[in-house]
Amino acid sequence: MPNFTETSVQAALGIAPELILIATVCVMLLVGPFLTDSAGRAAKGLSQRWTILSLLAFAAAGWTLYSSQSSGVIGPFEFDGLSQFVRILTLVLGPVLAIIASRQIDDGHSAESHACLLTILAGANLTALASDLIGLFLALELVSIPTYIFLYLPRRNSAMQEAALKYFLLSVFSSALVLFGMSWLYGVAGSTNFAEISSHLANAPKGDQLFGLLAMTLIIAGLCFRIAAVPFHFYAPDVFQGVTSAGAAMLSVAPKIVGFAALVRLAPLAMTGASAAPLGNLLAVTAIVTMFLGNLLALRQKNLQRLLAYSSIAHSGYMLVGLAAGNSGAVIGGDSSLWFYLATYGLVTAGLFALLAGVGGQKPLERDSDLGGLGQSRPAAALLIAVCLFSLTGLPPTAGFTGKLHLFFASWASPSIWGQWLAVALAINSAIAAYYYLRLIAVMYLDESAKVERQHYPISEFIGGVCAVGTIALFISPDWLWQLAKQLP
Amino acid sequence: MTPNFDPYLAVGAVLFVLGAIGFVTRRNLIVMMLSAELMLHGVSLTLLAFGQIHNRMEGQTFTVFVLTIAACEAGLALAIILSLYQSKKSLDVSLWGDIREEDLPARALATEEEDHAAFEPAPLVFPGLTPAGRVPGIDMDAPLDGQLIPTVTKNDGKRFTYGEPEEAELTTKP
Amino acid sequence: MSESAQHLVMWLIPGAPLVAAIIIALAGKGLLKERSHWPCWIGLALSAACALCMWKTIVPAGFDSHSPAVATGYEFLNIGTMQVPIALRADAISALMLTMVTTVSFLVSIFAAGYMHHDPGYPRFFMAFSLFVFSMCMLVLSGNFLQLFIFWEAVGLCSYLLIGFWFKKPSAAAAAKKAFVVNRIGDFGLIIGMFLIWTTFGSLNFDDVLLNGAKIQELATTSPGTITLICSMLFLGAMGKSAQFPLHVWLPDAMEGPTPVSALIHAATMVTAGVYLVARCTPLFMYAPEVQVTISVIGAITALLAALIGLTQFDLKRVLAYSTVSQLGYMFMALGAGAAGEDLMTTAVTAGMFHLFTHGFFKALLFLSAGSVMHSMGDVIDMRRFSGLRKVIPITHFAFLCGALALAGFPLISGFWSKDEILSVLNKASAHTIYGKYFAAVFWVACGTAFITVFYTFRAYFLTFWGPTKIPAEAGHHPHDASPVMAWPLRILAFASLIIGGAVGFNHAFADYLHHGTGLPHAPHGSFNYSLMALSTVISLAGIALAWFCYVQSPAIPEKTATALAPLYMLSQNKFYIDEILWGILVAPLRGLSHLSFLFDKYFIDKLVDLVGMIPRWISAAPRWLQAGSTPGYALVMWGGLLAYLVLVMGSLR
Amino acid sequence: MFALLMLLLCLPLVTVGLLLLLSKSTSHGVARWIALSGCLAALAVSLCLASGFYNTPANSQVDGESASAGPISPKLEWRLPWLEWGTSEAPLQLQFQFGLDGVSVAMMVLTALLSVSCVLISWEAIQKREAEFYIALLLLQASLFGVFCAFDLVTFYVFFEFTLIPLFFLIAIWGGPQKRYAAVKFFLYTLAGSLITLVGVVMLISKAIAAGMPNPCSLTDLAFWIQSDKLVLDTSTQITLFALLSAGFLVKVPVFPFHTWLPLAHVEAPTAGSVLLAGVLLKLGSLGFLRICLPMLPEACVQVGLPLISILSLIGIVYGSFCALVQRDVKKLVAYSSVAHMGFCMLGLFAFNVEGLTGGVLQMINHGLSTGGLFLLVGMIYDRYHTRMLDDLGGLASKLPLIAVAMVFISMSSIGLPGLNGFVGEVLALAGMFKRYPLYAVIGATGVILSAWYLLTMLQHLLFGELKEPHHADHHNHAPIKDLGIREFLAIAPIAAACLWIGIRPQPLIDTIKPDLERLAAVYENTTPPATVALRTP
Repeated sequence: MPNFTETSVQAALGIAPELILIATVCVMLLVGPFLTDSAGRAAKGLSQRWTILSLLAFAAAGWTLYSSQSSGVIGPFEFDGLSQFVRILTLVLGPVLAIIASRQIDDGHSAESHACLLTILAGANLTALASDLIGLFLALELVSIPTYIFLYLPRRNSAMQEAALKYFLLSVFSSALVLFGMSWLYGVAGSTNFAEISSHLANAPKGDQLFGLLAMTLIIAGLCFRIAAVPFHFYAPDVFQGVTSAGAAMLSVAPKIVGFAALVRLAPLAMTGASAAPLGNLLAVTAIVTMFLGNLLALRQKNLQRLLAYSSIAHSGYMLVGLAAGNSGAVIGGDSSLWFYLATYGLVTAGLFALLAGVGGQKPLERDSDLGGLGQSRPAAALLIAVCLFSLTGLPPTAGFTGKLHLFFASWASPSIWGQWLAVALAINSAIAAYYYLRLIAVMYLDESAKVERQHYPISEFIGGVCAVGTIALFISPDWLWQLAKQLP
Repeated sequence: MTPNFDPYLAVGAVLFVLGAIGFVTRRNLIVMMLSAELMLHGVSLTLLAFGQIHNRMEGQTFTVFVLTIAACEAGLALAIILSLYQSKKSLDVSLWGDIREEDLPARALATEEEDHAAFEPAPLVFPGLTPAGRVPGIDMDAPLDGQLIPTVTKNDGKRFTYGEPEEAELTTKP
Repeated sequence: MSESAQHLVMWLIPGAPLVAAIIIALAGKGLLKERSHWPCWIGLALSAACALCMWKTIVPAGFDSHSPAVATGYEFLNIGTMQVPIALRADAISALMLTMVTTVSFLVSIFAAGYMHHDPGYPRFFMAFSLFVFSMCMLVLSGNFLQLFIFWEAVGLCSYLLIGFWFKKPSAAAAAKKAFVVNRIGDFGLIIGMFLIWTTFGSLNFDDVLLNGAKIQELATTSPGTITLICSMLFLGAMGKSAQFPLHVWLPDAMEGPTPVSALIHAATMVTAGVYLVARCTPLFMYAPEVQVTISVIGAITALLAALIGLTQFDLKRVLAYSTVSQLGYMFMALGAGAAGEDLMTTAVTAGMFHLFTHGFFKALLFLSAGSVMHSMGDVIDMRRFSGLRKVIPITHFAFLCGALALAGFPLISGFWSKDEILSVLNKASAHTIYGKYFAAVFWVACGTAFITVFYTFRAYFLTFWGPTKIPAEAGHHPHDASPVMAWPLRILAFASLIIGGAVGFNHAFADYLHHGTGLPHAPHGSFNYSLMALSTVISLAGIALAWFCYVQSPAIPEKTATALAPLYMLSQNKFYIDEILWGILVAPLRGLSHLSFLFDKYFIDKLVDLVGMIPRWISAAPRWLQAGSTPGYALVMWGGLLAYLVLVMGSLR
Repeated sequence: MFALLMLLLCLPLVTVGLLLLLSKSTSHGVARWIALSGCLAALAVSLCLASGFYNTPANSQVDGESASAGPISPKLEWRLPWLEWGTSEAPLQLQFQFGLDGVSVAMMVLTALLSVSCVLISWEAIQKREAEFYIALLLLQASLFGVFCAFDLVTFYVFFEFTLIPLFFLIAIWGGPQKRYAAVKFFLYTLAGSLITLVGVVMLISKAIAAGMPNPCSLTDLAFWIQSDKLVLDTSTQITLFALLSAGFLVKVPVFPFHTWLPLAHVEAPTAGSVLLAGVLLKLGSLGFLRICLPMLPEACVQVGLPLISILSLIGIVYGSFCALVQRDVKKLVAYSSVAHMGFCMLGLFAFNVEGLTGGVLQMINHGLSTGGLFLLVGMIYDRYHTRMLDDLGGLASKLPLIAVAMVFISMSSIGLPGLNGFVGEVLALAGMFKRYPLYAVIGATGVILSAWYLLTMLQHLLFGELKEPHHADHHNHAPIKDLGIREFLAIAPIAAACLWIGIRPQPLIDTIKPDLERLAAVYENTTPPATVALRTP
């Protein structure tokens, strides 16, 4: 057994990318307040500079990740396919989010905002890295707490405040659910280490298994809040509507990564023996209900971000299909397809929000009618937005199609009784979803221009465009991503 | 002899449930926050009890972290609540329900108005000494820096028109 | 004749008109204009010459070996068991038919050059005309059912184009459509018959089907239904093309086309294709006596009905049109007589084909004469508006008289011979034990019809050419007789009408030639039945006399009769209301059904689709109420959700 | 050859790229020249491809046991790895598989030909957002090329779906007054159908994976495995698969109760959109049946497909004709006639014998030519009079003789007049069905009468009789109404020529598609409908 120092060093080396991010955060938080002019106001252009620093941090983290060779369980961290995948995902999506945020946050709050963003992403990585309950809990909170700040900081109007408040209160509530579940899991298993919990639960007496099951239900319920699954999704539409597009982009990507990372880590712990079926049912039912509710309610939305919130709920439902399908199915593992889907979804959504933010400029797009005439006034941006929307619909030739295809295969081949019904529900929902995505496209191309002079954010549009093109590229050659996702289970 | 830890667990669970109930039923932001804390403490108690049952330190460790996090959240919460209070001059959570599905009827306002009175803090009355020199101004509405913030000071109870902020509502303070 | 020369000659028969049609189509508007008839004339002349050559040398060369003359073409379809070449195949039946077709076409084309002069669609006319001759030749020369069907429809197309030649006239456009659609009903039958033949015999070649006597006989014993069905379907096709009751309605309307067209297509050639088809398929029909009886009976009904309608028509062309329908009925009567015995088969076919042959000449003549009348009367065709024209347009008068005599079966003139053969074969058929009674009835109908035919033909003749000279205003002051280019075809056809029947009928030359046709059993010559000849002589003379009496001697009689028999007169005048009845029982219900279908489509199916599309929106109304914006409310629902989770998990534990 | 094929697939995309680059900066009207040259180039390449295809001896590319004997074996095929699902021990790969067989070559040439006409007909008609219009058109062309040469389920599905997007834009932006409703309905309806198909695709591939196929989405391999009993699908599975797979195809064809999007889409679409929609897109449905359902699911096809689809097709033939008969809008009339004509196509395919299959495929091509041509002509009339209503128009033959000639010609081809293309397809389709189920063919043949009825009625009202023009036609701001111009002539003439050529000399075309269809028909050789007999002897 390696001694404590050695383990610490190794663990620190292992999580070097996250440490880099956190170190950058420290720099930002410490230096930020001092970069003021004589009147005490933030220097002009600070936001851009912090963005560049963030990007550098992501680059550095990426580089360290690329060169790190940690594997296996080191201390409280588990370096495996899942964590690797999540870290790559966050480090790819991070810059996109940072760029979206760069123009949406005033100079005065830019340091804190970027710091929060970096923390959130580091937290997301740590969630995936966690190998015991405490680490997991801390990582989750490392995501949650900066999220509150990130959402609250811009507070341009009372809607933003309201959104932040709602997210905050309900998030605390859901954290409590997760914690209570964790405490019981600990109580049943006598350990906070995942491996130990798993091995204990597998051999535990029936009563213990029952308690483990209940604890896991609580945890799943709490995590469902993160991924915005029904019936814990209520915050999502209101919060998305209130916050900036940077906030919405972050909310639609980061908590999903976190939530699914935690779910993928935790759910299998209790899915042994008699507990497997109830949890499978739970996930499957949640998946179906989430899909349907998200899509149905999205049909009626006029507010863009609210619509995308429901869309994000629906997509959570799709991803839950992967989780519910499980890994024992066949060639196409549920988790792998889930992560593949999540990656494509993250790319597309981030790209979409970047484009919307870029097109909207200083006057953010709110109603769907704000998109009117975009096909003529901004043809390139409109085309890219359309690509993203088609990808969300799941039409070829976009990565959205590939992702959905994997989910179909995973669910169809799943041994669960729900498998094929999940696939059918997925198909029905894709059809329903097509309607509202198509409506947005129709608005862009068919409606008259909204006649509002807008200043654009080219950099945001650019990164969105990169994402949109990326979805097509990912469709054409998805294999590398799939190989990454395949190593997950 | 192993002590019976069931009461601890029960109390933990009760605390948790009570917190949850409070969270749902109370409308004062601070009380809601406290309810959430109560839930966390229920958890802490449970963790501690289990730690004792299993005779392992993880429970205690976990509790320490939970408390830390709770403290963090409390600090953050109070900051946010304070800021919110500045906007509405009220702590009623139901004032923050303007974002919802479109076309749904506005929430019932009659009872709310009554409730307001209870939560409305009494005006601060300082002792009547005339201070020397300038009063250290605590401008409640002062922005943190020169950005745009809403200075809506009263809520007339009507639907908040989200989306098209009127110019009049926004003032830039130097 | 060397084989390649033979092929060339055979291919020239349809080829020359086709080339003419293509030339006119390409160059007609720009280059040829008023000279558009030349390619047509040359093509048709060449075609006629080659047809005569074929008739005279090529086809008889194969008589001994019982092999038809064949000119290979190209592979049209070759897929699975559907192997269809486009090739030419001529036997006696085709040769005889072609001779008539090409000669008459050629003559009509000459006439048409005069008749159509100054028409703005001059090139178009000759293009379609040449195309028609091409199609007709291909039809007659085809060696398989599919090729026959192809050109069967192609002649229909040409007929459509030519009926609708003056397309600005709404009646012409409507008539063209009617002709096509009614013909399609027949074609429907033909195509089904064709499929049946294909599935039964595994081939569509005439030689494989019609000469495969063993297979036909086997079929007749094992599944007589099949063969009956095949024959009925083929006959349905023939009914459409040859305007048999109740599908005859298109033919009178087809008179909207230019008169040469009526003469050629709707009297002499195309409409006889049905007769040709039935004659061609005699080996099949032999084993479906019920169908043959039906053919006879329908022929009789058609003949009688058309003759009765012809009695009261005042439109000269329509009289002739009904006469055509009636004569086609005659031919079918004869063809059906084969039911009365195998030995009668060949005689019956001969009779039918013989009548087809002679009818082609004299009916073309009659139509051309009518056209000539029309031409000089300034396109007036109503017989009430002119009379006494025999001095005004003597050539036309002479021609018409020849045609009328031939049609009336005046002794020793062509119609006499052919009609006599028909009566004779029907008479023989009445002796048959089973079907005799039908044929007896048909025979008497034939006699009656013959009489009516004579009467209305001469009614038309007398009304037009006798009586006081009356000329409509449209004709101008000096109505002129046919110009030479119109007159010569009339003269030639008149001559042909007078002698052709006798020339080939008197010495059984026609029958001798026809016997070599594919699959026709050899039968001894029938000798002339002199009593029947006497009967038909009496009929024709009596008819002429009655017509003379009614329309020349005492012109008041017809009117009196008409008023006396007003209902019957109206019935005949209005064509027995068959058009209206068909409209009522067929067209109107189908149109109504169409409207219903569309309403069903618009208001049911489409609305159903929209309804399905609306379902998600409706459903989505419900859960919105949960999303009311209140944070504690959300927390409460989350609690509820948690409880639901627990219930679900606990519930599925058991 | 592969380079040529890829060139054909990429050429429209290259043209799109050029349009994106050039059209913005330069003056009005450049876009159409670019598009025209792109389409002409595509036509040239497709012809090269066709000639190359002819000159390739059969079975020139057979690797190992790969399906040379299966019901689907394209003459040329290329496989590009897409997704590696398996492990090194159990290889499992999804591939993009492109191939060429007779049907695909024929359909690709048809697509290229119609595209040229589409550009020509849109020359003047499209004034707004010109470049974008041609971009959409070319994207549609590219996807159509793709779908015809796709020989694996995923590639097929991908292109099949993608066609929706450009066509949606074509209808939605350049369409008529109800364009939004029409476009959305078209999109959602067909998408909903094809999503069910996707479930079927997933199910089929899953079965193939379970059976251990190394490349489970390859159509050729699937057909071969099923044929050689390596992959056994029992009857109930087959029926489920058939129901799922056919859903999207039924909508696309469209077969009777699923057709209501079609008239709407046609009426609202711009002429070019209608031409491609009717000419090529509808064929994707029948192609789906031909490529997927028929070879993979013989038992289901015989037991369920034959009775169900044949009857629906028959209803479609009769009902579509009836609906067409009462239309006052010419475009709608032609649209309903498509329902009827595609009924013939389906009837032929579901005869399962080589005659019927050939007829069905020919009908696909013929319907593309004749209905495409009709839509072109209707578009020309619409360009002149801005109405398509039979009540407003009449006797046009005297004013527009050449258009009238073309219209009569193409209508005759659509009616199925022998000597023109329509006949060959119809007669073979009916003959095939007659061999299988005589009664169906008899009912189907009534469509021959009805099609003559409604189309000739249309001609009678539109072209013949007294000249009747809408009032505003001769008013000031309209150019005088002219007959067929050179550009329009060039648009319609190749189609008419193709109609005539196929009508007179169909055998070369039949020879092109025959080998493929013979192999397919061999699957059904010993079936008697409705078969309770086992299709394969163990």
